[in-house]
Amino acid sequence: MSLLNVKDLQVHFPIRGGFFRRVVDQVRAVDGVNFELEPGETYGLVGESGCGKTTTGRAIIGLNKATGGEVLFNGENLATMNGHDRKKHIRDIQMIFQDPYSSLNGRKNVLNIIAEPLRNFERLSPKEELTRVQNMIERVGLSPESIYKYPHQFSGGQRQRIGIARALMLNPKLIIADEPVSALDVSVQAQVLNFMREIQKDFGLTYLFISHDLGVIKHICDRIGIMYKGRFVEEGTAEDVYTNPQHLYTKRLIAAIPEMDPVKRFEKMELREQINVAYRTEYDSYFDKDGRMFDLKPLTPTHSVAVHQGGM
Amino acid sequence: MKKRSLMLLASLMLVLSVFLAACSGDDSADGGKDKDKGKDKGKDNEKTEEGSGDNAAELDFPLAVSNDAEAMEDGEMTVAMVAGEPFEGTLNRNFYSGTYDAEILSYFDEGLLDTDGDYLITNEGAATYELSEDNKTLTLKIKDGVKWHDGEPVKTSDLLYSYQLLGHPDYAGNRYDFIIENVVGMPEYHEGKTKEISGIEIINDQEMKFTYTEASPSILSGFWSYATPRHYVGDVMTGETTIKDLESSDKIRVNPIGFGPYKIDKIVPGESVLYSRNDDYWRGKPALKSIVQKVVSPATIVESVKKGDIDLATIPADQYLTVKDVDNIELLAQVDYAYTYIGFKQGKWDAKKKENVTDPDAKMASKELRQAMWYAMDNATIGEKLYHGLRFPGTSLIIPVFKSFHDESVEGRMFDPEKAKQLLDDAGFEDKDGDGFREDQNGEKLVINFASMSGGETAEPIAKAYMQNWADIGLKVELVDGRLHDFNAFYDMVENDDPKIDIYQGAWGTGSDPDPSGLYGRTASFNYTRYTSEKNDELLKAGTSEKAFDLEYRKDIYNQWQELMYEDVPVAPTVYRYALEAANKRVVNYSIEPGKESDRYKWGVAE
Amino acid sequence: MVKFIFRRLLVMIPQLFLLSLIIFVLAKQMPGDAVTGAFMGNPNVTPEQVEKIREQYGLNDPWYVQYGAWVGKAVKGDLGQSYTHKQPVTSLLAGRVANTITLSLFVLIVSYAVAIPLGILAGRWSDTWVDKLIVTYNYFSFATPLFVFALLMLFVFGFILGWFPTGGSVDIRIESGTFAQFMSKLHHLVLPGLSGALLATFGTIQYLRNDIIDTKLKDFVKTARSKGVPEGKVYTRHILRNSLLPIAAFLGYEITGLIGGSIFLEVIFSYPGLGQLFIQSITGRDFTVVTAIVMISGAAVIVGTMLSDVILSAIDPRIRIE
Amino acid sequence: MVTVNQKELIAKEKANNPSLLKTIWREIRHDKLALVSLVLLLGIIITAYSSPLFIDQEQLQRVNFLETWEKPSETHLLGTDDGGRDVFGQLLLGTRNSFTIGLSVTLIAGLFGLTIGLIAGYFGGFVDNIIMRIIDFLMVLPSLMFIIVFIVIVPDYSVFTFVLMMSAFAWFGKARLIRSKGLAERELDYINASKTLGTPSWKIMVFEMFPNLSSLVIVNMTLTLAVNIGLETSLTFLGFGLPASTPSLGTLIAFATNPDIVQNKWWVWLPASLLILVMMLCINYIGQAVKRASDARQRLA
Repeated sequence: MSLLNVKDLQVHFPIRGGFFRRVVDQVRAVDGVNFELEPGETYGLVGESGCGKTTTGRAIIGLNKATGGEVLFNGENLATMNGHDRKKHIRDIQMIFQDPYSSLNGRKNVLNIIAEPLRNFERLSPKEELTRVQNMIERVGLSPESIYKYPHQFSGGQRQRIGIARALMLNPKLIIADEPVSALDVSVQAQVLNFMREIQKDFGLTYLFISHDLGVIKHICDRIGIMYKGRFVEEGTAEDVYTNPQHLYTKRLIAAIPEMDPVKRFEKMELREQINVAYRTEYDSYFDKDGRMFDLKPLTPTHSVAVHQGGM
Repeated sequence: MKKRSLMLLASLMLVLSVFLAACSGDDSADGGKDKDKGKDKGKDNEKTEEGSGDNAAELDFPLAVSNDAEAMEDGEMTVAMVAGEPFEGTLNRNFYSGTYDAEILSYFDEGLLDTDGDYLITNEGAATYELSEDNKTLTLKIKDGVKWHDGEPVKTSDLLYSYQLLGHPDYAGNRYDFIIENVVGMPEYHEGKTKEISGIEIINDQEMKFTYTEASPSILSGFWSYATPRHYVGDVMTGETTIKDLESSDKIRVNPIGFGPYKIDKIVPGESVLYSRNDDYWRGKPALKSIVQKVVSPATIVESVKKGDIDLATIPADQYLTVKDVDNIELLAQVDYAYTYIGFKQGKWDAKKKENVTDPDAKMASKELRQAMWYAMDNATIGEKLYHGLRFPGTSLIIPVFKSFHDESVEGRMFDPEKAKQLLDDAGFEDKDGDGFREDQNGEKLVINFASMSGGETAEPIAKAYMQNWADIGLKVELVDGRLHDFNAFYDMVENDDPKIDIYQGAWGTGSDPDPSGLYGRTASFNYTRYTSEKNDELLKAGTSEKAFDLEYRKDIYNQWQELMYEDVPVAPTVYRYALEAANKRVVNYSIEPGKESDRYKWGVAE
Repeated sequence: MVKFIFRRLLVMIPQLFLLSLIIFVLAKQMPGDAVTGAFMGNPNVTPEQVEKIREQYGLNDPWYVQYGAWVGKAVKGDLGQSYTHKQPVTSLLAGRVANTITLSLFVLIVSYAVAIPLGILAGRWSDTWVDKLIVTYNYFSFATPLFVFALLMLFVFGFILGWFPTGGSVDIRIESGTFAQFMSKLHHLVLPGLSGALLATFGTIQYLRNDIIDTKLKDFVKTARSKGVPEGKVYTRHILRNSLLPIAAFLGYEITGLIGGSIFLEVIFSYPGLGQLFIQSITGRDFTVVTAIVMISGAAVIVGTMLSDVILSAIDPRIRIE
Repeated sequence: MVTVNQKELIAKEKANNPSLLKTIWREIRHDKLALVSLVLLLGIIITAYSSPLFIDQEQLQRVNFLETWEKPSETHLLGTDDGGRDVFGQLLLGTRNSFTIGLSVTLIAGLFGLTIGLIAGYFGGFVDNIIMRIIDFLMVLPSLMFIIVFIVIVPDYSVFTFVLMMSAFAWFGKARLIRSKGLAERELDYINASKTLGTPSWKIMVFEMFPNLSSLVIVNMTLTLAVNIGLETSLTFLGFGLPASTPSLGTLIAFATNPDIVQNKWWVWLPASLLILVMMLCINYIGQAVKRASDARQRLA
């Protein structure tokens, strides 16, 4: 059984307007998303900003309320649970946030930050707590005295490690990493990513990795889902998506990855040209008349793409 | 402004005196009323009459300004209305309610009948009157040449109009009283049964006749002689206007007219009034070309007077010391028509029977207790120290201003704590449990609840001082709700006989009618102590009976009544007061003596 | 924008309605009524007459009946009859409102005229003696009770120096409608206005100073400076444009303060306005007038806040009003 | 594992990162004005609050008309008032009462405003909408007028009821302020993080959100403390002050209603006025230091 099964997830935000500020329309931030996560895998959710990938992540963990659909975690639907029941499962799902600056409360020292989940779920003596926190802080590669420091005394990478440490305290099964490295220096990015991989093995974690950066996704993910305007356009293994992109949007996305090799750079430019032409001519095969994506249709057992019923 | 409530009270008393002062009366016709006055009205430099001899403070104020220079031709004068709030501006005798409106009215409007020093109607005014043999019919004749400011002559129908307004079913003022009701046919008219008041007969434009149901000397002090310019303000009787519209009309609020010495030129609402000379004034040409009357806050009045901005002003008693040494002014004062008192609640008002019912089991039912409490109060010190002599201990319930009726043999109960203790001991109020406070006759704890009004800086220390005085003789007295109450809250409780109150400190403006039945009668709702006794009923009735047109008889009755009050102590008068006025030294012909109202047109300023 | 104003005005109706209900009920809870004591002036009045008048003014009805009657008239623009003043409340207030508005506007304008330059000075030269002086003044103005200051102003400038009239709103001897009368009104306005204004500067100075100090450190200012923009221009073009803006937003709430302050000023300077009338009506239990004044004050605040929002949206493109 | 050397390091870090309270103290120590203010204020408060130990209230309240308006002398350090009562004693008791009132109102209104503001700011959306509609309405009320009406109504007018009335009209401004800052905080990820960590809402409000608003709250509280002391005084001037059995700075200052007292009987009102001024200045200077302590950029220490 899959660890997480998202079925037809919808998150809509109301738009108010008119004289009495009634709801006149909805923003369909997430509009019918389906995917599954197997234990131990890393699933990448990719798309441009505003495509609904972060909202999907937040809806799974409960920061946004799902308007419709199911979020099955270990077979139980989190989307319709009330806060009380949800709390039993919440310790198994944790989140790493994009901004290492705002995600740590500047008024608390590291000890208090990292101990917060412990205090919510386990009753430990201060001493036990201190030991657990110190062990964890060393595990994420910070020195033990750091626990009395305040977040502003750390670099971005270090802060993100604190964030990770906090998420790991409860030994979660699933970690939703929302652009965990995008706010960091490129040099630090790799460090953190490698570190994340490392702990994935040690802690037996499953990652839902949300990013706009295909490069990063490629580096870390087993399977990838491409999102556009609140819907999936393509889903498959990293291999499937990178080497054999089917959807026009995916192609454009991949074509946009900067090329380091000067020889291939020219090829890439041509490719972009072609895609642009295709975008004009083949638009109808990818988008219905409302500009909405079609549902996913499997190409191979691992590879699906959102195209018109009639195929390409 | 802590002062407000006291000022309000003071205002009310002023209203009363002004209003009753204005109600003209007779005297010459009935003869002899005025003869026992031991003073010469002619002189300018009269001294204030010293209330009851030894009790009055050793103060000596003139009643009139000493400057005897000629009034300047076309002088201008500025008069203050000392108030912390704007005047209301209902400038009609029938409708106004504020003191300041009364002050304004007195400049441009006057009664047809003048009054003398005892506030009894005379024949010196714009009209003369005559009382019939049986004292039940009054014939009034308007003199020639009395004209409204718009040039129309003042007619008898204008006076009738005032009665038609006062008695009108829609009338909502406080001047429909038993003297008005005493006119034959008035009750029927008041209830809306008739359109005519049968007791008022118009003979011609200058002559009319009033018939009364009962002969009473009150007619002489309470006769309503203010005419209303029917042609100018509009006639309610013909449906031309309504009472409500009339009250708020511009004819009353913006450019009212009268037939007084000055005309209103302009009013800045709530703030000031500009008058100009009424050249056609029936008594002669007024001395001043114009007068400005404006509201000045009590906080700044002394400074304004000192600066010379203000020619005439009343001075709050607590500022006496400051104003005493100001050298560009002269201080005038007379004993005010008012007294402060402690009331002892002894019963309830029975709204059904419309009379006071005394409860013999009331906490304050013991006469000795009441007497003792009077003895315990050190009013002399309060008067001297707090008011620098502007207040002095009261003795009887008919104030010394009523020379003819004030009984000097009643000496009141001067501060004597030993006597108070003795009285209490004898009456069985003893401290049995040794807590320093006396228990009542039955040995139950006695806590007397005392209500007092806030207002003026002195209200609080005085209340406090009395409570100390009473504690000194072993009586535990506590302030109701632990605080002083504002005017309305206070009277709301007192009027409705709130059981929280056992005793209270109040004040009465006595007005110009010496008859106390409105305040102490069995059927008087203002008899807040709810004290009644048969002797009291008897005396009060006799005081206004037809027989009482005989001054000696009336005097005797009232002396007896004062003795009774002294003995029974329904209320203990605490202090009498002086009303203090400051006049700039350039002011001439100005007098505050009662009965000198008619000289207003002579007031002037010298170079 | 028109839609916005219209909507705000529409929201005002239930607010005013609720306000009227609350103040009406509260006013009725005050012990006594307008008739209490009004008859004390004449002990010869019969109790029947007193009752009749209570009846006539509906003072004996339960409060909801009275309120119902009041609302019925109020929607037609009739705010009832003042017992004390014996005239319709609307015409009674008409005369006073103008005075209070004049006074409040004067206070507002002068306080801005004083506070804005001082705030800018203090912010620009923060931690210099100029700043310290201004800050100290500011705390003094904040800490001094208005009535004490007003009384001192009155004594010094009104009596000792005699520069200004000590009470009232106009010299009655001056002919109406002339320029001289206007000047006289202005002359009467100076003392109460200044007393109010000099103590009303606290919020503005405090805010401006802090905001300028904050803005000085911001990147866009540093950029401007590094580009070589002269210091003066940095202030006028970059800092002030940002810092002055929110002052408009405070306008609505300033009004609440102004209304409170006017009570003191009017009482001390015998300036016949709403504040003075309010105190008079409270002591006289003139319920209709109390209700009306509270309603007017409430409406003023609502309109003021709306005005702030409109001004704000007009000058700040980031704030859009649909 | 943790070595000895590390332990020292840990201890050092602990010392280097003091709590807010310590930071404030450090900041105050570095600001002479604030330090003097603190000492002065503490001095005044301690004297005032310990005054019942050496002042007999009964005796102090006793009216003695033989000693009215006495000038300052050895027996009466600050002279006497219109009832012959010692002004100095009243000043002490008055300071105590006024300060108690100011502080109580500040705390009650602060706590209430803070709670409501946090709830509105934290939950946002529907809850915020409801609360804000109510607050919008309350902001419309002319509070001074309402307080006056309430004072007239309340039969038992004491420090307690007075504090309640003032608090009733002081909280919503604070709630509004807290709420607007709270709404901004709410969007920050540390709040989201706490939510995902399973921290209950109330804990997030109190232990996560509140500390980030604390400087704002403290600065605002110091200002309101000063305002509240002033308001009590002003009401007394209008005649709606506390009963005379409760002396306050207001009752003393309100003596200054006419020029005679202002000029010639200064000892009654002037000391109280100065004391209010001094207290307000002290509170504000301390407040400034506190504000700086909470903003690292402005710190002097």
